[in-house]
Amino acid sequence: MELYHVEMLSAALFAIGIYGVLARRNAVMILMSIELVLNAVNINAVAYAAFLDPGRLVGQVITIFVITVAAAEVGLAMAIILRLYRTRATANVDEADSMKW
Amino acid sequence: MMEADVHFELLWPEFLVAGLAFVIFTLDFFLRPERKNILAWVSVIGLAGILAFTIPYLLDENDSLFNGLYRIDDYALFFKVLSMAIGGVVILGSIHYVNRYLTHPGEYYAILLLSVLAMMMMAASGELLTAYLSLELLSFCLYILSGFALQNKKSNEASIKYILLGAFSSGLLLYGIVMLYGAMGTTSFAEMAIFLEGIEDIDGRLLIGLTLLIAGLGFKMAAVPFHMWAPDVYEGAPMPITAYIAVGSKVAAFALVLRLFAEGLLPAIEQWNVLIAGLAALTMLFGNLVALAQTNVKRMLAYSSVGQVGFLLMGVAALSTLSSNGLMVHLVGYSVTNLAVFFAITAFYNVTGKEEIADFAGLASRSPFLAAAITISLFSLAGLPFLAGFVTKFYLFSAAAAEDLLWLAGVAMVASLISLYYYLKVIREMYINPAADGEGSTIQIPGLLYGLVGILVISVILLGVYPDPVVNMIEDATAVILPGGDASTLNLR
Amino acid sequence: MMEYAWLIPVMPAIAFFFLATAGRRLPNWSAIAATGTMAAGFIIFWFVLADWLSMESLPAVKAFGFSIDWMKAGGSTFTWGMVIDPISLVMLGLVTAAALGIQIYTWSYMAHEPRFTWFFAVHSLFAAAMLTLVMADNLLLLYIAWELVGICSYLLIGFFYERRSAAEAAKKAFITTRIGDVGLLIGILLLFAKTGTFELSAIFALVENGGLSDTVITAAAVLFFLGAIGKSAQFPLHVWLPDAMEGPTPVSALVHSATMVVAGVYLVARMFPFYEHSESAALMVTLIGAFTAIGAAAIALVVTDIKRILAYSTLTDLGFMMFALGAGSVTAGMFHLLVHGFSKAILFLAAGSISHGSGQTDIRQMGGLWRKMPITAVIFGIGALSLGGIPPFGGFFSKDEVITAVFDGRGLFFMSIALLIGFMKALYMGRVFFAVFFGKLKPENEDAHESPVVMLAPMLVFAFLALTIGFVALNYTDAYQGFGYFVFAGEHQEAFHLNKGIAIGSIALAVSGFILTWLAYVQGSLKTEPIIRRFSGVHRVLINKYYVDEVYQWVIDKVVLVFGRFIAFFDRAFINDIGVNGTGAIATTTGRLMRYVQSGKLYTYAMGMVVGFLGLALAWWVS
Amino acid sequence: MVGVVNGIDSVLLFTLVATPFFGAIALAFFPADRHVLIHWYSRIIAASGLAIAAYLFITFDTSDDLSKYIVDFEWLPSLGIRFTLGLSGITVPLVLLNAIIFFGGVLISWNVDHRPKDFFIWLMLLVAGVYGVFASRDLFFLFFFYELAVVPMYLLVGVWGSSTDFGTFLRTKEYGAMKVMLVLVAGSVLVWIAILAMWMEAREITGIADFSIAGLSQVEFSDGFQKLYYPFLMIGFGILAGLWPFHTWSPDGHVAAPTAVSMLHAGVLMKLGAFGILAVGMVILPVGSRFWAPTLIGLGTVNVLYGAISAMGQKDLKYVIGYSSVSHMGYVLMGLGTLDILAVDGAVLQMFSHGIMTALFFAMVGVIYQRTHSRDITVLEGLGKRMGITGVFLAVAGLTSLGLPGFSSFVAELLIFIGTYRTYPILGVLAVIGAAITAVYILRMLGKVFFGPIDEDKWKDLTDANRMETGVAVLLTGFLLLWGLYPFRIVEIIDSGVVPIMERFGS
Repeated sequence: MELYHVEMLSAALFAIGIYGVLARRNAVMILMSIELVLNAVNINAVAYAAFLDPGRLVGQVITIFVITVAAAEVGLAMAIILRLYRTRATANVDEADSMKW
Repeated sequence: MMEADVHFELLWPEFLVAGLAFVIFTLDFFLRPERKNILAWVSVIGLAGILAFTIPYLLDENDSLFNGLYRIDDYALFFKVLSMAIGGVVILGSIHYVNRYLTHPGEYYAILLLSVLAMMMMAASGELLTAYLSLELLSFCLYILSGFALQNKKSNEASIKYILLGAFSSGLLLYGIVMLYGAMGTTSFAEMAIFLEGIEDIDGRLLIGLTLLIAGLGFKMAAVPFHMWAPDVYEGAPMPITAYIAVGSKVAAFALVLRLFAEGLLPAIEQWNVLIAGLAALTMLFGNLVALAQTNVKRMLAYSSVGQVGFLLMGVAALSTLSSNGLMVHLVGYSVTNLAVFFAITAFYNVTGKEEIADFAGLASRSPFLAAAITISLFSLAGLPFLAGFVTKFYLFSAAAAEDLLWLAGVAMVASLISLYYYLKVIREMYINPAADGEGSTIQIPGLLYGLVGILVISVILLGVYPDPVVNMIEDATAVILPGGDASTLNLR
Repeated sequence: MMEYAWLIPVMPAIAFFFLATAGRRLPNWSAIAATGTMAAGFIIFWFVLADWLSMESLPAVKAFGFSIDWMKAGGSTFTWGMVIDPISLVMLGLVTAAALGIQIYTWSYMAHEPRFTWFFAVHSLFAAAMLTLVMADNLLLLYIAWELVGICSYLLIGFFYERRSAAEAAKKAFITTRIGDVGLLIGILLLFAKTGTFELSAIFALVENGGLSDTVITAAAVLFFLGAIGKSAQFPLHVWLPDAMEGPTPVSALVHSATMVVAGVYLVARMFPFYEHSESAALMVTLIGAFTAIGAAAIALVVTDIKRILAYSTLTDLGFMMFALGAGSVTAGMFHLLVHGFSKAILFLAAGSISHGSGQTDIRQMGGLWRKMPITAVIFGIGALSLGGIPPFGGFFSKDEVITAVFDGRGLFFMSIALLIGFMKALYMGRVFFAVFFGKLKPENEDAHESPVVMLAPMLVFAFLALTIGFVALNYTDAYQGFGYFVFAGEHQEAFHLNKGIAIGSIALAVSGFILTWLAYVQGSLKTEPIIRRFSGVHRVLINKYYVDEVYQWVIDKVVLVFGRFIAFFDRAFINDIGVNGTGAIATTTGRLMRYVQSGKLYTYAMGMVVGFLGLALAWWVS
Repeated sequence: MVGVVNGIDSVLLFTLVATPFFGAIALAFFPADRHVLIHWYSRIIAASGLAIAAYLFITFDTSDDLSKYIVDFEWLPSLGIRFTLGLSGITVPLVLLNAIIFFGGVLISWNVDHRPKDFFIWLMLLVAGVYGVFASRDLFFLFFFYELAVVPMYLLVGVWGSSTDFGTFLRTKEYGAMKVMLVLVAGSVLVWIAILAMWMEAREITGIADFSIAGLSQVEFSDGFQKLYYPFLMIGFGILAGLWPFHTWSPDGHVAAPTAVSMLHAGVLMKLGAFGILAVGMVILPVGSRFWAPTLIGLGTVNVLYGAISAMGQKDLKYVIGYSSVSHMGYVLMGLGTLDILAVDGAVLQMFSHGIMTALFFAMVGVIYQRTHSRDITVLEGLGKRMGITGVFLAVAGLTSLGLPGFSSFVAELLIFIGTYRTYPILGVLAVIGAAITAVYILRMLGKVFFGPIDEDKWKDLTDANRMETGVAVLLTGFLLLWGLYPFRIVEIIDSGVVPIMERFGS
């Protein structure tokens, strides 16, 4: 298994995530897609750490931080999405377009 | 392989701000609702105290903790001071608004303080992951604050757009960081510089990494085309928070960007300066042109600050001692001016609850002070003399010209000419058009806002009349991140 | 006394500033102030003349002048200077005398005018400017005075500005002369560019010793003559003078017959060296002079308004003078100028007293008035006979001088033209004279009356002058050997010489002219109607002044003003609304279109970011 | 701030610039309803300025070196910006001009009763800016004051101006104000670009960051650079000078502006442009200005003829005068374009005398408009009977503008004609013809408005100019006559300022 295999994998994941963000309308699904992007990051980080500079833990540290931050982010996002649901009775972000132009 | 002796005592300011935030959280429990203003005063006084402590404590201190992760130097100090000042001003300006429109003041002020902490860290971080973390901290605070008007649909919409896009952008940013890590095997600015010194051409990883980095930071700075969240968030967020986002997050973002590009990416400047220049031109033109078509004053200011970002990016594109001075000078002038105009508008909004440009008709007779304040600040934003904007723009554009970016400076001048047009439309409403029927009543401004706006306007004028002290401070700050040229080698007579 | 000559113009100037500032408060003083200063100037003139005549070695002294620095710029100095020489002395005499007399006349003529003071103020200013003009020793000062007399004539013609016609006439006069002045100014600029000085003496020196190329000399001569055409109302810029009769009669007498309109003639005489050295320019002067004279005389034969008849006769005489100058005789020109000045002055003044006494201006409404106003009749008669060229009146001498000069300078053909002009002069003078004073008195003129003494006195003086002035042509002492000798300060003798044949011929023509008109308008045996009917076409053309005015009017209305309006429209509609506003519109429209990128939908924003990132990467990759 | 102040004269110069500025700030603290107080205060400020300017003018020693007028402070070292004031033979008359017109404008504004406080504050700021531009010896501050002079125009026109409906088209005061402001700032953008370019180039050549005119004029800019950047200055300043085809802001601005502002606008503001071309462009970029001189003089000729002809086509008094200023500024530009010393002298003198003349024009038009509420020359007729004084002074202005000897414009135009004819004979002829066209529209205007029968019952209670307005008119007329009859002194002063500039062109 070469580095670029992993890179391809993460790139694919990254792309899928972006696609999800662009294609999905439901806030939760968008959040999920963002999670995909973050996981692509994690994979890359670990891979680079393992392949390029073994011995240092930078990649792993990055991964851990990303996971933590992502968790917090999801929590916060969920809370706000709840507010959206409260005020608009929907989680569809397209209906939240009162501000434009 | 960390050194054993880490000078944690140098982090006192950060600790104190964080502590202050938690003090507010706890104090919130023990106060009856009508006494909540105490929280604001406590945090302001606390910030002032920390400010007073920090300046002498860290002045000319030059150290880097966790081998280069976290910097303590005049540059960081400058932005720490600036962030705390901005935070204090915003808190002061918020008081009446909070009482009138918002709930949960405790969280409000505490989170504000945390965001100040985040800003301080962003300016100080010397490594990508640290930068990312502090950036996320700031973002989280802003996500919450922008949605703080719970019952307000717009506020909520703003925060949902903000957080989703913010998360997305941080995804991009992270991917970029990791690519860079993969390409250079490091995430610290200093080592990146050393690496870039070594190579003659950049490979795909590096390219994608840098692009994603620029994209992610572009989102924070609200540079076109990563700016699209800005107008909606500005419009939806509570007025003081709009001011805070417009000023604070930009200051922090540029603090980070400037340090990153100066300490990390300077060796590859030929690679990216054209891109940044293009981004800058695009940003300033788009922002100002679209602002022409706005009818909501907050939205108009949002686009105008997007345009301002274009000016600031110019300083990055022409990165040199002179231009980073210019960037920071303009950043300061921009912050002061924007705070002035936003809180003048806040005062207006507190009374009338209106924020369309047309609603400002006849303000000159309803409240001469507000009208004058808004006029002066807008003229300053447009870069007219005797006001901060004139000097700072002149400085920034001169710097760009000095780095052979005269064409960009020309574009910037045209852009600020366009901006003058829509600023004048507001001034026309206030001075020339009479107030709509039944709205001729004079506007009473609370003494606090009166004083705050007054002080801000005065400092706008002072900055415009005699900027030399500020410029000197900034030169010291720049000397740290760009040791290449200090004022003496700048060929000054 | 001669070093005080500069006081002559300064005197009326003082009067002007006094009246213009303090005049409103003490109106009674206006007449005294104006006339007093004028009289002072007149007296000074006589002393100066005496000095001049008493100077030994007269031939050596060409001119007596002095000057003051006016401004220094870019290394060159501009001076104001005065010069006394024969030509300026002649003009000084004419102007001071005429101005003085006419001001006295005006006392009663304008007595009931509300703007009495204003009249005297402008009158004094005019006198000052005219005197400066004739004494100027450099082109700059000459041009300044030239413009000032122009504006004075504008103000005086427009004196009754409540009358639309007067206002229009004033405007017409000023603008028409201004067109000529363009030529004059360009001529001055040309000379300054070539010689670097305005000094006449210096320029003449260069002309004499060939310091200027012939083309320059000719160009300058022609340009100066353009100025003269405007001021002296030569064809094609003659149209303003007849209209100028809208002004008060004293103004017509002084400004538009005796003095200002001859400024052009004076200019040509003054710049004579140029015409000596440029045959083509001189020929141009001759032709235009002759052409104007004949054309105007023909009109004078048919129009019926007394002042207009006089106006056209003025045109004729001006043309006549130019004719003489073009033929190369300054003497004749200046002499006729002098004589014509007084004769025409009394004609106008008399005409004024006629309309003052009878209220008529159309000669068809007059007739037999000599019973009512005999003195006026006598005076008018003197003037008419003088300009008609009947000996021994002054006009005879000058006319004869001119014809002789033309014969010497231009030969037989032009002389015959001159004779023809002389004959026509006699015809229209006779016509107006007989038609007004003889024949039967019309009933409506029963209560016509003679004018008061204040008006008659100056007329009588002028009449005496007109009667006698011809004799100054003759040779009396060694100091004064005739007018020609005087004018040329004895440089080359041009004493008065009577060419018998020409004299007899011209006398015969003049007398026959008067006899014909006597037959037509008094004795009645010669009927004019059949002639008019016979040449009705010609008559109509003449009555309508060859339609020149109509053509000009059409050009102004349909070309100049329309063009102006078009440019004004173009400026607003294109340069402003499209050029300036368009730019703003483009900016606002672009903004209005671009804002729709901001759809409000989340995914658009995300897409924006992705596109931006890809675009950056692509751009970077390409670069 | 390390700096130098050389003696009493420089102190006076500084005071001159500072008086209206601090005067405005002080006025901000006046009670807004004490109109009489405010008016008298402003008059005193203006009068003191006039006194100082007159003193500087009279005592100006053309032989002496000018260092005694220098005020110099370090302001922003890191860019090499210094606050430097100074005088020269060119600026002294213009400073005096500004003082005169400011004084006249304040007096003529006796009838401003709508928010007079704000009005005079902005007016003083405008005047302060103009003083500053004339006095500044440092490009940054020249630009600084230049913008300062432009800014107040917006509110002065927008708030105290008047909208006019011309039937086929409408000119609102908002439109006029917005246009004046934007066009002038657009011009200043070009100037700004040129200033930065020169600064940058000089910094690379000499290694010294320096905005001072004196310093930059010593720099040997390459020919290519000069030819490239002189147009920025020429057009940028030219816009303010009403250079064709960027002139339309001026007539529309006049139509909208109140009297005093029109006086300052045409009297002084437009002069800033020509002054900039002369004192910045020609001084710092001689090669460029020589290269572009034919263009400048060509455009100037277009100004002269185009302005005059379109003035013929106007119905509104202010449009007539507005376009006549376009035409007269054309003479100034021509004079500058010839690079002939006489013509440049004439151009500066023309700036002065046109300033006074057009101020007189607008003052009298303001009188008429205030009395009759009309500026339409097809409506007004025969006013001379009721408004004799006004008529006389309007005629004085008119005769001055058609170049009648005895008034200062004649001297100026004569010099310009001479210089132009010496260098470009054809254009010289065109210029003279332009003066003739001027006569046409001026006399047309005077004839229509003041001559002819008056509509007795319509203008029954029409009053003439009052003491105040007459005083202003007399003041202005006095200067026109003074320099017209005996220009020796002012020409001497101007010459002393122009000669050193011309020496750079070796003429």
